[in-house]
Amino acid sequence: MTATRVLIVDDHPMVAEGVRAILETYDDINIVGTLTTGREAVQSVPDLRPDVILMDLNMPDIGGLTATEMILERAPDMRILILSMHDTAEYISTALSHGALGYVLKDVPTEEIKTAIDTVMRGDRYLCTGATASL
Amino acid sequence: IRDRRAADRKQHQLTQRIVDAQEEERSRVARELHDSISQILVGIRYALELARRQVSSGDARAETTLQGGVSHLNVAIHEVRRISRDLRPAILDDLGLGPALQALTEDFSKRTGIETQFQTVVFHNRLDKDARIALYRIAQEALTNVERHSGATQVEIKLYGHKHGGTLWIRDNGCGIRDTRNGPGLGLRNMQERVEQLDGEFSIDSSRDGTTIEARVPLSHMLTPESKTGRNA
Amino acid sequence: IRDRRAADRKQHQLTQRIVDAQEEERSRVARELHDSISQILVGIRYALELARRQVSSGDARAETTLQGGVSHLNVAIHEVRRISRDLRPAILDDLGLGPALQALTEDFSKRTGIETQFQTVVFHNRLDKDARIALYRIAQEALTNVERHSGATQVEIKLYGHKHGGTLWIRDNGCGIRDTRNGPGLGLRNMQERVEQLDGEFSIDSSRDGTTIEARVPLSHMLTPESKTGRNA
Ligand SMILES: Nc1ncnc2c1ncn2[C@@H]1O[C@H](COP(=O)(O)OP(=O)(O)OP(=O)(O)O)[C@@H](O)[C@H]1O
Ligand SMILES: Nc1ncnc2c1ncn2[C@@H]1O[C@H](COP(=O)(O)OP(=O)(O)OP(=O)(O)O)[C@@H](O)[C@H]1O
Ligand SMILES: [K+]
Ligand SMILES: [Mg+2]
Ligand SMILES: [Mg+2]
Ligand SMILES: [Mg+2]
Repeated sequence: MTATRVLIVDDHPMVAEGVRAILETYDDINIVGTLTTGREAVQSVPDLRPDVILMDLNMPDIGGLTATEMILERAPDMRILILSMHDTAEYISTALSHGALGYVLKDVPTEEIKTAIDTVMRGDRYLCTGATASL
Repeated sequence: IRDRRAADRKQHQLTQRIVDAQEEERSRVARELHDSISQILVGIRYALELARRQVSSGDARAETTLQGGVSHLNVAIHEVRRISRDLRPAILDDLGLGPALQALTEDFSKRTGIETQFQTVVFHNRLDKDARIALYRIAQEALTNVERHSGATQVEIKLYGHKHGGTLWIRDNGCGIRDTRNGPGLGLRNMQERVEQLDGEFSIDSSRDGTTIEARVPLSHMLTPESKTGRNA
Repeated sequence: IRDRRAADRKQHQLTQRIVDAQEEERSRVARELHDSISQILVGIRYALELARRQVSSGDARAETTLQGGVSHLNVAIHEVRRISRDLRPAILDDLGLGPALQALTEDFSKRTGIETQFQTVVFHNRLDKDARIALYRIAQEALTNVERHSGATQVEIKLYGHKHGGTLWIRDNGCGIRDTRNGPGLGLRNMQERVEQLDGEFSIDSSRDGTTIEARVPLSHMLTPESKTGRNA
């Protein structure tokens, strides 16, 4: 079995570093990069060839929603998993309407982030616990 | 009637500026909390979970991971304190205006490099809460102006009581107030308004040798010795 | 002249109340950060230091200590998020007034048990930032009044655009505004003031069957389609 190629996009270095360090402990995950802006993400996708992108929402240049749309225009099958602090249902439905395949909160146990990656890798939608109920 | 309308409009504008400033502040603090503090805390959380995984698999790097978590936690604690203190320093309510101005002076001096002296004499009667807050905000606004506009190298702050009440006096050796033709900003207007609300008097004295502002609060805003709670002015 | 003085005094009092409310809010947020968040974080730091010692001495309880640290961290993250959202919900800037009111409505309904409906139609032109904030604050104040004074069991909120601008409409089925003889509170006054600042119109219609407030914002506060940034009204 080949490892899932994961790209992390988050403007906050501690979050990006933290997720990277955790996910690297899994044998079936290969972190192909950590980026801090939406624009870099859009540009780097062809080179980094991730299977899954973990995407932050609030970033200084283009936010996660716009970045998601732009990436999907070029790579319509890309699996984008939003990783966000916002637990309001409106954010989740907006993210899905922009084409994200999943939505996971930053402050869930990190096992759940792994589960979310595995789920979208199978082609299924992943919504964090709690979010599913409010939709 | 025209006068009346002009006065109304001015008051209206003042209210608008106060409300705008409040929304500005709310937005800034909310963003600091959300974009900075929350993210640091999430980062620490990831570090703790990593450490836990490392401990359970006997990975010796757990200690280093924890060390990193502790130093990020120190950053978060420091930042939360700063945000809290900027909003309303606990020292003002806990110890009174004198100690609060002393702390403000030291911070200001350290941050800007402008040599700043604070002097006070212990009041016989201490200031009530409204006066304490008002004079503290006036000192904050005045120091902000000194930093932004004056080019001063020295500032003196005095707080003292007398038979008519209490006085806060702030002098800088900067360039003086040259131009308020496009109307004074919110800062000076706020200071004036704060003092008027206390039925006090506010004055500005400015020349090429610097600027002095003085805020005087009447006896009606001094607590009598009986109502002392062991705190100082 | 006496009228004039009375009007001045009233305006003066209003300004004072706005400033007081602002100081109140600052003080509350500062205290929450200082007394609650800071203390939790300091507690977590002790836990991390303990865990580090346990790891280095091979004490198996390190994992439990870390687990405790994680759950306290969750509390802190949750609280910081609440404080930030109460000051200024990010959703208002990120997604616009419609989603922000939807979230506000859901929270209110859940917290108070008052059945609350929100309806909106997508605007052709979206509201500018000032109008968005003003209408959001009006909705907050109105819901606070419903909770505190109306005894209502149902609330309806509507937000819609039309050829003259945009309208926020809030109706409750409570007891109606019975008595504002000791002057209106700051709430209704604030709503009125906010709308006037936008050159809009504000109206209250109250009877024993309930209260309806309506805030209308003119076209000058709607952004043209060209200036859309992909966000909604
Ligand atoms: N200590 C000072 N030294 C020199 N100039 C000053 C000083 N204080 C104020 N001024 C001048 O007076 C003007 C008005 O000050 P004020 O504090 O009212 O407004 P501001 O600082 O420009 O804006 P705001 O305080 O609303 O952010 C300033 O723009 C500056 O030109
Ligand atoms: N929806 C409502 N239903 C019934 N009575 C209301 C309602 N809204 C306001 N009132 C009445 O109008 C008065 C004034 O409201 P307002 O919001 O201005 O002040 P407040 O709520 O009393 O105080 P504040 O808003 O300053 O905390 C209230 O005290 C209450 O008696
Ligand atoms: K790996
Ligand atoms: Mg971010
Ligand atoms: Mg100023
Ligand atoms: Mg009210």
